[in-house]
Amino acid sequence: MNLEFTPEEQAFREEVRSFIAENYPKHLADFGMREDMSREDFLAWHKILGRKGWSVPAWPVEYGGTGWTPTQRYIWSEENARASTVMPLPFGVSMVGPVIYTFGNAEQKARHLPGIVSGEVWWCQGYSEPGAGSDLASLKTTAVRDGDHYVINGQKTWTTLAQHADWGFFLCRTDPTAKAQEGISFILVDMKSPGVEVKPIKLLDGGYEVNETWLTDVRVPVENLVGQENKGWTYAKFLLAHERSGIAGVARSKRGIEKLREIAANETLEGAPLIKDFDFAKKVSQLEIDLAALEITELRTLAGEQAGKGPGPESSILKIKGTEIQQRLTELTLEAVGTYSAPYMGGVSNDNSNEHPVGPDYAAHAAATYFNMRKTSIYGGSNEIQRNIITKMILGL
Amino acid sequence: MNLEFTPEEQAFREEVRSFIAENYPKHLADFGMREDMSREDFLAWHKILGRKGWSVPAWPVEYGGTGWTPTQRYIWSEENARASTVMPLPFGVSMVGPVIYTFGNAEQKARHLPGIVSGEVWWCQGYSEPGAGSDLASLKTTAVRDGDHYVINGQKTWTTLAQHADWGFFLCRTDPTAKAQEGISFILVDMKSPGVEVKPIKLLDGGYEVNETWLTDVRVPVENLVGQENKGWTYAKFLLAHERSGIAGVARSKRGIEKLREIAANETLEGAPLIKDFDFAKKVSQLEIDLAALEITELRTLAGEQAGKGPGPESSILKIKGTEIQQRLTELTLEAVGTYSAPYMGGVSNDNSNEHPVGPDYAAHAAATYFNMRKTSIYGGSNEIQRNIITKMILGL
Amino acid sequence: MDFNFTEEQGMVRDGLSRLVREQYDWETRRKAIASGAGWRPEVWAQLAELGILGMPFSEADGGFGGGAVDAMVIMEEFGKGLVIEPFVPTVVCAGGFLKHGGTAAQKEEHIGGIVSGERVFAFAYAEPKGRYDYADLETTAKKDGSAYVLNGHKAVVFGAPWASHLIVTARTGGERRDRSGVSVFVVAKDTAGITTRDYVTVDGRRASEVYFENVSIPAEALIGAEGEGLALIELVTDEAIAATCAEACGAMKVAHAMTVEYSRQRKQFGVPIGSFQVLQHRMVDMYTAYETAVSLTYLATLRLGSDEVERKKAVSAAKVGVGQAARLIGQEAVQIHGGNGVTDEYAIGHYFKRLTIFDSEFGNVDHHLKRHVALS
Amino acid sequence: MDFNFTEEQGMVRDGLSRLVREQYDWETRRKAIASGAGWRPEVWAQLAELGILGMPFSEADGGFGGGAVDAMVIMEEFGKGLVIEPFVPTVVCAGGFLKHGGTAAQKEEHIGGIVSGERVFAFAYAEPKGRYDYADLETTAKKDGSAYVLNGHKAVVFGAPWASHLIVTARTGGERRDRSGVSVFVVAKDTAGITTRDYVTVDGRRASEVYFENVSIPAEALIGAEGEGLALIELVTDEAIAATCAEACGAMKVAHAMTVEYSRQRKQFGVPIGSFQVLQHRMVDMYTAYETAVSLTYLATLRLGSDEVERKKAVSAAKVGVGQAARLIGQEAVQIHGGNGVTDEYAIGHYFKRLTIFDSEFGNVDHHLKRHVALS
Repeated sequence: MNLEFTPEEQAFREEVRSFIAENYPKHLADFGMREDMSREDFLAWHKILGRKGWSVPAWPVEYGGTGWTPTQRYIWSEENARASTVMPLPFGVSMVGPVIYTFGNAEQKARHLPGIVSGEVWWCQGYSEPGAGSDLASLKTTAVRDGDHYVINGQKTWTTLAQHADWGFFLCRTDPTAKAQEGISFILVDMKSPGVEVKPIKLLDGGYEVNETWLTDVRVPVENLVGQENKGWTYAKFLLAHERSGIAGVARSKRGIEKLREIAANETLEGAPLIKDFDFAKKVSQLEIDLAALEITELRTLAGEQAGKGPGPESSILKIKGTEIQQRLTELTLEAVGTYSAPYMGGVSNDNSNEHPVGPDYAAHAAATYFNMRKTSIYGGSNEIQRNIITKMILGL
Repeated sequence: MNLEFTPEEQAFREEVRSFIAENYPKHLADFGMREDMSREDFLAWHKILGRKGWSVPAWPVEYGGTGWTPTQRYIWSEENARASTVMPLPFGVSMVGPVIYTFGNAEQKARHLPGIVSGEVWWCQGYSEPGAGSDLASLKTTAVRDGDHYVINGQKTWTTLAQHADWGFFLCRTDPTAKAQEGISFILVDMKSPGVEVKPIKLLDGGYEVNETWLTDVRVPVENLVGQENKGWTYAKFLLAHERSGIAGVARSKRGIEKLREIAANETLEGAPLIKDFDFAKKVSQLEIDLAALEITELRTLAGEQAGKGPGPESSILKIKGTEIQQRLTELTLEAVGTYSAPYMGGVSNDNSNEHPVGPDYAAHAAATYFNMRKTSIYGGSNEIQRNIITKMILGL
Repeated sequence: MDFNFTEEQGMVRDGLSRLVREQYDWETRRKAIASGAGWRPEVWAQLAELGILGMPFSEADGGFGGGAVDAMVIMEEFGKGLVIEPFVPTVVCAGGFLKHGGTAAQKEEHIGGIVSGERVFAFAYAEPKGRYDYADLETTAKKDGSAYVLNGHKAVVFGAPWASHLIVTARTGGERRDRSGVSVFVVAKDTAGITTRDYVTVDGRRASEVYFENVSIPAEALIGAEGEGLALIELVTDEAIAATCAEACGAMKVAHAMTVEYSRQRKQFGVPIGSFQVLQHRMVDMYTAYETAVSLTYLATLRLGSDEVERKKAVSAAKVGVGQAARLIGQEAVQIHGGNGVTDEYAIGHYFKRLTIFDSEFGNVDHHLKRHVALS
Repeated sequence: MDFNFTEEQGMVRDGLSRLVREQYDWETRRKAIASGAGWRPEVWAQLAELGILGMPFSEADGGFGGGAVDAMVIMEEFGKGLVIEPFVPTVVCAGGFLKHGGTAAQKEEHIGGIVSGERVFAFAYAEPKGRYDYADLETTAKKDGSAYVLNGHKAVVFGAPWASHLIVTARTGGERRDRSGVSVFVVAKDTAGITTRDYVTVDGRRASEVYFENVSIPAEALIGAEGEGLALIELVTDEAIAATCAEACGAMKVAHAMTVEYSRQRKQFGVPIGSFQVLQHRMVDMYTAYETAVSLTYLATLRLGSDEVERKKAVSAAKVGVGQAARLIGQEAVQIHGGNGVTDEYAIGHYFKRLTIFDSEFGNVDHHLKRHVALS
């Protein structure tokens, strides 16, 4: 048991750091959590990584993965967080990609995986429905077989960044007589299909990053069914566990704490830098301690995975603690900026004005980011659902 | 709306303060939360107050009450807390007494109330059973009618200070076929009856203040039934609401914070008094703020009672916040004494040694008191049960 | 001791409650915020008509002789409807400075306009580097003959876009952060040399950055004694804190009720989410926090007339306790609303935003816990 | 990076786990605590036999060449059984001082006895007024020719009633609380002028007040350089903290498991209380706190060999996080056990008591959060 990096790992870190320094688009530097970007901005780094062969590190090598050890992947995350890069979006890379290479057929793999690897194809996720949030399995969208097609009808919601999407993966009910989790299928839908309509939802920070997606008589070829009909719940659960494992966001939160320290060094309290105030500094130290614990917990989980265990219920702990830390970080940032938390300078996502901010730059989105990040304890299986999972799977109650 | 006392109220305070100064037994001065006392010590102040006519202020005047306004009762509590007096125990004064004068018959009133008023008769409470804690209504002790008697069999637990008790009030099942809360009766038992056996329970602080009480073929005259047979649950609920309303313990906690400040002024940190340490002082201030809020909440509730509302579900809030503050107070005291929290100097109740304490006097029972006070969120209807009550009665869920 | 409201206070509450319910519906509020003006002058006129704007002034000054408890009753109702109109800057702050520090001439000049609704004030005290210290001022007022010349930059002046007049704090002497040397002025906003940058705030109000460049004002603009303004500022802001706490209590009450109601309606796993014990107990904790906030707001309000230490301790206690309750209730209300809680469409998010900004007004939880410690 | 235990470490764990399970049952422990001796020398002898007492010493010094991770494995098992025998004072503390600061002669003199179980140590560092500051010493050691003369009073010296020897900190120069002027000595407890008052501690161990009155000790009793002892004390206590955190993790693991099991057995309202969602989520939070504590204990243990700042930060992080977890888990375990949780009969209360006293050992949560801030 040790925390040291081998000389090979240190060399790898150097390689990664140089590659980022030389190749990362200058105009997207230090972008942080802002998302007011064009489709091209979102995909720029993804495409560069795709050409380098580094866009999907965790995938099996045969589909484009890098074959890196968990330690290398850890280094990779750290270096990207250090440079605040705009990372490939998870919908293709961490969600539908693993489902397709694990459960899809050869044709589906050949057709869909390369676009994810290269960053050419933008995916979105059609899981939640207005009446089916935490209780995902109560979804009502139907896919009815009609010859060589499914005809899909229903309404999805919280489809993140669907406004840019080329393809979506949807959970649809294919057997209306089956109970809850049975009778659901996992279907890939071309978002340009007639009958697909995407309407933005304005969020409380003022931005638009999620949508309602309406499907009206959308005809989808049966070959877009992944795995077996009515077995979609299995793939959905697989995907959710995968989604959670990345959700801890340790490296990003580390960078976030650095930024918080910079802000607090610039703000003043009683004539001295805020970060010299013991009361505030203590909160930052507590957050660092919580994050240090989460980092080791994630590394222990990774070590378990390396030893052959899949992402299990431990990932629920990573989700809970990771989002608590992310939210606390935005809360402390809001507190640090004080008076200038009040002016509204546009949302976190694509609604912001181009005006020069009132007050310091770092204050401009502090409140919006705080508001926006409340979502993290709600989405990806709410933190209450995660506690239910731990109750069942770890406590055995 | 105002917080001022009238000249009459200020005069009343002076009267009370003088009376305490002149009449309170010197050897029991500033006794705090310790309970390692003889039966006589427990009853001394009660008997003095009985003679003065002040032992049961909240009772109707016809049974011995004082007819004080809520503000006078508030002043009375404050002055007793200020002097850390050993107040009359609640089992007679706040529990069985109100049940008897509200639901008992004339004979019961005449027989039992005077002994409670004078402090001659010591009562204990037979509610909980080993299998029936929070779920009080699942109790199994039976009282079977046999001529002019009930024959009681069963086991009660957590009977506080029953080792000194003359009489007990017991919940017994008189109709074994009825469901849960029905079929329960409220019966008064002479603790000297054959078949009553009291066994002390050692608590984790090392002391003995509660007991297991075994009832084996105990014959009790039917005239000891209070109210109607099988309606005991109504009286029990009435009693629990009464019990909760006193449980906030505001005046005692105020005095407790004063003592905590004295301790923290005597302890040192980095060469200065601990109370000058901002970190510690902040916790004390937070506790004072919480207590100030509780005090006003209690006064608002009292004002509501004065306006004719009985003690309602609001008393559950007083119970939750009051016990949280009491526990926090013991936690901060433990923290203040630091290193000397470790030596074991006997429990809070009657198990202590007569040795001179290791370390300062105030440290001697800090840990034991902290351990002991964990009970407060468990007894009198656990704080979880109180939250269930608020859910139902206030939120309407 | 007495915890009852007077009959008159009950009538004010009922009247305001009706006004908010009938004329301050959610869609109208939303449109007003999005409009160019950003508020509803017609509501302001109605408040004047109802006597609300004159409530806290003495009858001799043209008001209705109300006190701090009346302001509390009014603000609680405003909080329930998230009313954005500038009662605190105009009536509580400017009104407070005039009442406690104004000369007869200043009262004569301004109070009538406040009571009638014609004069709207903003209180320019915060500065970019001053955080929550009223004495940490870079804005200066230099004596120039019988006049003063103001220079400086005031940050996030709530209600300034709507104001005709400003109350301004500035340093007339001493060093930055000294207790002495702070003075208070009343200034017409259209005085030469004052410029503003106006904007919307995240909780739907309007505010300005206010810049003073060699703004010449007459000696009569000084409120109270020169250089002795800090005690007056502390008194008036303590009154403003008590009022703002009452507003937060109103907002919390509604946020809690909305959440309980949502939990009754919203079904998941075939049952209302309000049937889940975990959410029940969390809503109980929200309720308990709300009751705590109300009690501390009462305490602060009733102690506004006590001696300085008692007053400051009670006010700081309230700002701490209400701030903590506001955070808990805001966050939990959103969480229990789930995805809908983070949308612009649902009202709950707007209560959350108002309750968030509350903490940064007149000093946050940490600031007031420190003040409480210093006074203990 | 590597988070796996070696095969040897696994064997040590299994062996100790068996020893605790088979020979450290609850009734035997209770009797030992109540006995005159207050501990079980025969268990100590077994630990020596198993090589546990020699684990962290180098083979050259007569030990088995283990490291901090081995100590962590050992302490976690001790924590699970609430083992009271003085491994930390003897092996981690005295052993640490000898390893890091002892001369060849001192090692020769003492380590063999520790490894064989014949010599038991206690670490006398705390003082009545010193709180958690190792330099805040009133105990003095004055040079007298080639000897030192000790005077002072050491507070709550854990394990002292069982010890043959003491490690003592004392001031040889400088002012109270100075970093320099602190020295460390090894002393036989039966040296003339040493008296003790022995007592039981609330978590079932034994400790003493130790009084030194003109105790003359030879120059060879000094460990490390005169007046330069503080850095050594900080290193050794950091090691002791990591070990104690591991012990707390073991105790928390059992306390959590006991609570889950109790919630499965205990019925109220006709169902196991473990079926109530509120208790489920609270037991989840206990579990999460436990996992956090384990991770921070790993971090501290693996950073004991890092540079001073890294080491201290990691150790303080662990003492903070483990302390917070210990409080949460201890209190919640008792609460979920209900009335039974506050009795002496149920084991859970004893875990709670141990976890409570943990916080005051080698600096509490506040102390270490301050140290973390100072190093950040």
